[in-house]
Formats: sequence, C-alpha cells, structure tokens
Amino acid sequence: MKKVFAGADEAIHDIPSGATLMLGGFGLCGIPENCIAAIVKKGINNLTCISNNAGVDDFGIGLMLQQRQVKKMISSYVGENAEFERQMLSGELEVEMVPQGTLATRCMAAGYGMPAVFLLAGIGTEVAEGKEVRNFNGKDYLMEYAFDSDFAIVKAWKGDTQGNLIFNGTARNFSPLMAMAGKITIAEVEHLVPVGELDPNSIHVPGIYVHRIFEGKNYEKRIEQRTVRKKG
Amino acid sequence: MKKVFAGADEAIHDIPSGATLMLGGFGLCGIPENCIAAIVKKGINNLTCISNNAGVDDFGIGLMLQQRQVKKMISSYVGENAEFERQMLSGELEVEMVPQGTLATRCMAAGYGMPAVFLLAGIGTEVAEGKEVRNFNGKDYLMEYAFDSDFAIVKAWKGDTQGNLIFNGTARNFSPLMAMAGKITIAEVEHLVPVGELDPNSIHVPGIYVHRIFEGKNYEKRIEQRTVRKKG
Amino acid sequence: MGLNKEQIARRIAQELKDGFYVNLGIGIPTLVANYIPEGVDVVLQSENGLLGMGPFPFEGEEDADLINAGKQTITTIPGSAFFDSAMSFGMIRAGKVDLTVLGAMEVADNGDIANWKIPGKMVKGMGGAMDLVAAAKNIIVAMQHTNPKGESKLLPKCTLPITGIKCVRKVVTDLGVFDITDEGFKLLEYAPGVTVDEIKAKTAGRLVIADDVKEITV
Amino acid sequence: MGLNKEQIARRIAQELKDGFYVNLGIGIPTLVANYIPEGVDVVLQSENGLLGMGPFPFEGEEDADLINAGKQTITTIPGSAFFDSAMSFGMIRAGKVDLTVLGAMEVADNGDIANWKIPGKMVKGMGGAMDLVAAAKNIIVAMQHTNPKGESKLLPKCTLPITGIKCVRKVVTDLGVFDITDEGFKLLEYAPGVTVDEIKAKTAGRLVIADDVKEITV
Repeated sequence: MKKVFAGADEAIHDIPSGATLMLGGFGLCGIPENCIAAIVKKGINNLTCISNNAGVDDFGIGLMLQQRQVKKMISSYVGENAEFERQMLSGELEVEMVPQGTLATRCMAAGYGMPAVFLLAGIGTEVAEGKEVRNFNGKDYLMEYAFDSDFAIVKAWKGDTQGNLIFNGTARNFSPLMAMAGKITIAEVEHLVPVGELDPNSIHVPGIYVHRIFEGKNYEKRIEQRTVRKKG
Repeated sequence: MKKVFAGADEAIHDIPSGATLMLGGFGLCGIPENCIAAIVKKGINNLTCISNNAGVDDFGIGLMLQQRQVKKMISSYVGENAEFERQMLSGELEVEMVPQGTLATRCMAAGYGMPAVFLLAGIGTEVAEGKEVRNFNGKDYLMEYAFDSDFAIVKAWKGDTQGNLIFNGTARNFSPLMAMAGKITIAEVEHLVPVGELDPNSIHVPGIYVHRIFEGKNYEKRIEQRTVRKKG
Repeated sequence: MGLNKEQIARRIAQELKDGFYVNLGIGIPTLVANYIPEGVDVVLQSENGLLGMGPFPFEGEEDADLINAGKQTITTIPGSAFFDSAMSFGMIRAGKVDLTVLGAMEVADNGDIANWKIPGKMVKGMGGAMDLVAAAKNIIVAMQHTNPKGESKLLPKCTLPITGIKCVRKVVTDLGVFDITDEGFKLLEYAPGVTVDEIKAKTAGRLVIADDVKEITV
Repeated sequence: MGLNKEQIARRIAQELKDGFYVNLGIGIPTLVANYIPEGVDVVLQSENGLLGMGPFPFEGEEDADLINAGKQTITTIPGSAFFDSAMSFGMIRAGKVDLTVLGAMEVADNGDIANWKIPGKMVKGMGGAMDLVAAAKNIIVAMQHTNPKGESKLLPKCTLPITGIKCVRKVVTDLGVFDITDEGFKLLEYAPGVTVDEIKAKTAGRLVIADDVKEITV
C-alpha cells in the first residue's frame, strides 16, 4: 500500500496531455495549489478540466490557461479571468457550462457507480437542449450522465498515509465528490499524518478512493473577496 | 426553532396508523430504541416500515411485530425472527425484499431530491421483474425509485439542539440516509448538546434535515452476535 | 422615489418566519441578512457547503477556508455545519430550504426568470442559479423594477435566455411587492410615494391589483 | 479427501495482492482474513459501513456500535474509516473494491450465482449479496463442490433463484480451483488426493482442464 508520494511532481508524473482532470475547489477556496503548479511546470496540455471555476488570471487554473494547457473547461461559473475570456472568444478554448448542483451530482454519481441521475436544474432552458427529459410525479427532470475523468486532483486539510481525507470549512465543496470520481485520485494535504491519527467517524473520503497522497508546501490560500466588518 | 422534544412519546405523538416509517439501524446496531418503545406503547398500527432488518423476536422492530403493528416490511434481510416468519407465512405481514445497497441508495435519492437512480443490483434476477432496465456503456442497470416516507426515525450518538447529528462507528449505516429522506425526521440521541459543541466539519446530518430531536434514555444496545477472541 | 436597496431587503426580511432555512443570492438578497426581525430565528444556507452562515469576519480574522457562494470571507455561527456541494444542492432539491432570495434581470408574469446570460456579452455561467430556481420551493426575486434604460423588467415573457421556468413566487422591486398568480403579477403593496398608475405604466407583463393593495411598511 | 474449510480459505488468500481492498462474505470467506500472506497489506471492507476491519475484540471489549455485516462484534485497525450504507455500496459499485469473496449454493458455468433463496423455505432476504455480485469487479466463490446429497453445485445452469448473472470469476471448492471461462469451468488446480476424473464426475457444468493443471499448494 504505497500511496504516499514525495510531492506534486511525483504525484502527477504520468498525467498525459489530452487527459480529463477533475480539480476540486470553489473559486480559489480549497484548490490543489501544488498540483496545479506541477502541471504548469510539466507543460502537459490539451487538457479537459472539470472544475466549478477556472481560477483568476494569475492563480488557480488561470495559471494553466496562461500556458494554454487547457483545451476544454467544464464549469458552472468562470467569473473574472481576462485570459479565459480572450481564449474563449477567440475559439481557442472550448467551454461547457453546467449548473453547479448538476456538476456536483454528476461527480457524485461517478463515485457511487451510478451512470446517470435525474435532476431539476436547467429544465426549460438551453441547458436542456438535446437532453432526455423525464417526468416523475408531475415534475420534469433532465437525465444527466456521470462524469468520466482520468484523474481527480483535490486538496484536503488532513490526510493519512492510507489516503483517508478530511476537509476544512467550505474548502470541502466539490473535492470529496471529485476524489470519489477519479479513475486515479491524487490528494494533496496540508497535514499528512500517520494512520490512526484521524478519527474514523470523521473521515470525509475513505482512503479506498484515494490512490496518491502527499503533503503540499507553501500554500498561499489566496482570498478572492476579502470582506470584513469593523470591531466594536 | 423548537426542535427539542422532551422524549420519545412527545416526538412520535402524531404518527398516525397507516404511516410509512423509515427506521435506521443494521441488525440491532444503531436502532432507535426509545422511539420503537414509544410506538409500541402508543399502539399505532398498519405501519409500513422501511428498515434493513426487522429486529429479533424480543427487540427492535420485533417488538412492533409482536403487537401486530406492522402491515408491510421493506427490508434486505429479515434474519432470525420467529414471529416475523409466522406472520409472513400466514399472510398477515407483507414483505418486500430489496437489495441492501439499493435500499440505501433509494433512501439517499429521496434526501437528495432525485426521483430515481440506476443501479446494478438485481439485474437478471426476480428483483428486476417489472422494472425498467436501461443500458449505459454496455452494462444493464435497473431504474429504482426514491423511497417516500412520512417519518424517518433514527438514533444518533450525538446531536445538538439545532438537529445536527453525529453517529458512532457502524451504528451509522442507513441512519444518515433515512434522516435525510423523511418528510418528518425524528432523531433520538445518546448525547444532546448545546449548539456550538459539535465540530462543524464532522456533522454527518446537518440540522436542516432533522425536525425533532431528543435525548434518549436507558439504551440497552443489545449485541446480536457476540464474537470475541481470547487475550494472549 | 421608491425603495432603495436596503429597503427592498428590509421588506423581504418581513417574509422570514421563525425556523426558516434561507438561501440568499448575491447583491440585494445578501442585505436581507441585516434585517432579520427580532425573535425570528433563521439559518442561512450557502450553497458552497454551509448551514449557519454568520456575518463577515473582523478585520484580520479572515479565513481562506471559509467563504460564501459569492466568494466573500464569512464566519460561522454556533450550530453551523459544513458539507459537500452534492449534499448542498441535494437539500435544496429535496425542498429542505424554505426560502431562496435572488436577483434577476427579467421576470415573466408566469414566474419564468432570466438572470444568467446576456447574448453578445461574455458568458460567465449560471453558477448555482439554475439549480436554485428549479429546485427551491419558495423563491422571491429582489430587483429594480426597470433597467437602466427605463424598460420594465416585469415582462409578459423573458427576452433573455431563461434560468428557470414558472418558479418565482414573489417579486419585490423598488416600486412594489408582487405575487406571481395565474392572472400574472399581482400588486400587493406599493412603495411610499409611488402610485399604482406609475406601477401600471412600468410593468410590461400582465398586472392585477390586489383588492387590499396597500403601502409598503419598512 | 479434498480441502477443509480452512484450506479453502488459505488457498483463496493466495489471490490477495498487496494494496487490495477486499470484502469477505459470511462463512468460509470470513476465514480468509486469518491467512493473509506475509508482506501483503490488504484492507477489509464491511458493507455495513467500515473500511479497515480488524479481528474480533478481546472478551469484555465488545462494542455494540462496532459490528460487521454478519452482525458480529469486531474491532477497527489504525486507518479505518466509517461511512454510511450508500457510500459503502457506492464504492463497491464504482469498482473500488478489488476482490469480493462469498459463498454460494450454486454456480453456473457462465458465472451465474445462486445464494439467497431456496423456494419453499423461509426467505430471509438477499442482504447485500445482489449488490455485491452485480457490482464487484472480481468475485471468488468459496464453497463445497457438492451439496449434502452429493450433487454438484457447479452446474450448467442454476436451478435456484439467481443472485446475479455472469459475475463469478473464480470458484474455489474442496476439490479444486476453477476459473469461469467462455468454455465453462476451467480446472486450474486440484486438491491433494483428488483426481481430475473425480472432479469431472462431480462437476455438472461444462468443464475444461487447464494444460498446466497442478495440485493446490496451501
């Protein structure tokens, strides 16, 4: 059971150009910073990325976009990212917009071995085009397929050498779902601990879903919208 | 936000005869002992019970069977229960057998607002009779419907006054899934704590799914198969 | 004339009931949290995976792992719970969230809503909006009554790509409060200083006036 | 003659590879855990919601909240994780469990299996058996070669209600080790003291003998 890797370079060593990747995170919250840096360094390209967002110009998946490593983005919201916009408008980048809950549930379906699910989102909209509509109890649902991905890349708060993962706060978001959906799942963690240190009642992703794990370094954990209130 | 009830009698006060109940637990592990006792005491009957097992003769749902309160059981395994067998063979009790994973996933589907799911279990067997079969990627799946239940009754280890639940060990089993699936969900807990005492990263069922909660009493927590090894 | 954003939020806050679980969208809806009535206990859901959203953190106490769906730094309150995005939308889809408040570019008199895409402009995506409008059991839209050109945003039919069909229950604008009914928009309350005739003039969709129409109190 | 239960379990344990996640059914399969080869690290899954099942507890240390799918008291090992039943069968369905070992009443030469119901007898239910056989990616059946009446349990077609179709990959009985192939049961190994002719006589389903058939070493 050799799941522990030295670092991101080793963990992503065999991701080929043209692969389909799931990348955890919501905005810049909970993104796999180390793996993204390693993918940028390695220069693999032609990637299809399933990720709720596409980062900002100079952080997150935005770094991969800068290097033109991404062929297609499957996202729910691509926000503020000038390079993304340029590539999309010029036709260099293919973009598929998926409702956020649909994105999450299609990941979950993959991890649970369910080939398709019925969801309400998008009924009557352009998202429904070409999709099967089915009525249950008087309500229309879209049939949505489980996502297929070669690698899932997530960042967790704590993990053990068996691959068990625990996330912190809203940095959880899509990451457990993607971790369960990857053919090969790579987890970078802030704290890698020996087996036995994590409470077995509190594991978010059991190690059976995680193939590679390493302790990440130099997390920036950038905040996208710093909103505060004054004391007193 | 008045979710806290004094006890089982109060929490189950409005369950009518003829209701459909989900009851958490695997064998006798993690069953809602207090609510079962209150249901027996109240004498409501004609119940449809969705539960992985049906207890033993003198414990768990077996106590409800003794009082002839159950019209129909939907279970995966009904094991050793002489009174159950008698009622089933005499036609007093209707029994629907559902594969264990299908049972779990049909509960989950209800809690996640998914009307149906596609599952592998039972393909080519008598379980598939009358059900829609659909092929995805060369494999046949059965379409299985989400369960509908009036009340879900579960037992958790810890809960707070907001209804957040944490389970212990394998006493978790079906209970979180059923808790999320009930139109009205009643949780009995070994330890009821004030809000703020549970780690928000470690909640198994968020309070939004739980309508009533109380601290149970006198848990017997009977062991069905006591297997041990000798020291040394 | 008419309500300002805070007053729109204040009026919507009157719809909150004790024990409600509420999802508030970005913009005016977010402000509703500031006006929760005394004695009314509501829990805020953020669809990125949190029940029990608290106010913004004090300066210096921001946590990168703790944001809302608008990606703003926030806090939790006692009793909060984190979960993944599938469970988050699962609870919305299963009807566990009592009220969703969101903004819109257009609302049609049958309850259709458009708020995610303007043809010819950069498409940023629907985020969670399509899930929320399709699945939430009670949706209130908070928006300006007219667009910057003065054109009505309450329409017989949405002109923009729609986000969801027949889903809006109530609209609160700077000019009034409207239920969506079989007869179209039903004016329940008008803003102080605004006449019913002005509302008629600025509403392109079908409009009926409630018998007991009255002035908004905020 | 032939293998006893412990030897069947011991032979199956040779199929374990380092890093395997394994689900062991009730009966002989449970015994496999006692014979995991030196240097092979496997994690046992119990479908009631546990990865990392350990041995039975010491007397007096039983925990009612800690049982396996056979409802026996067990322990955990460092690195174990609990989860709900939907995730448990989800990971099986998604092919994350490398090997499932279970008992059977009948196996057909196309891989069909019957192990849940005998018409006319009390029906106890399929439990997780149908889920496991339909979804597991690698299934080994551990059973006696013949029933108490001496009739073959390796059949051209199951006579009992089936649990799953075309799912068994390998069968280990007291008499031999068989792969399920397009040609039917393929005898790979025979038990010490058992002849190939005896196996032929006791196998009702199609049977082919591997070119390199050899004696089982346990």
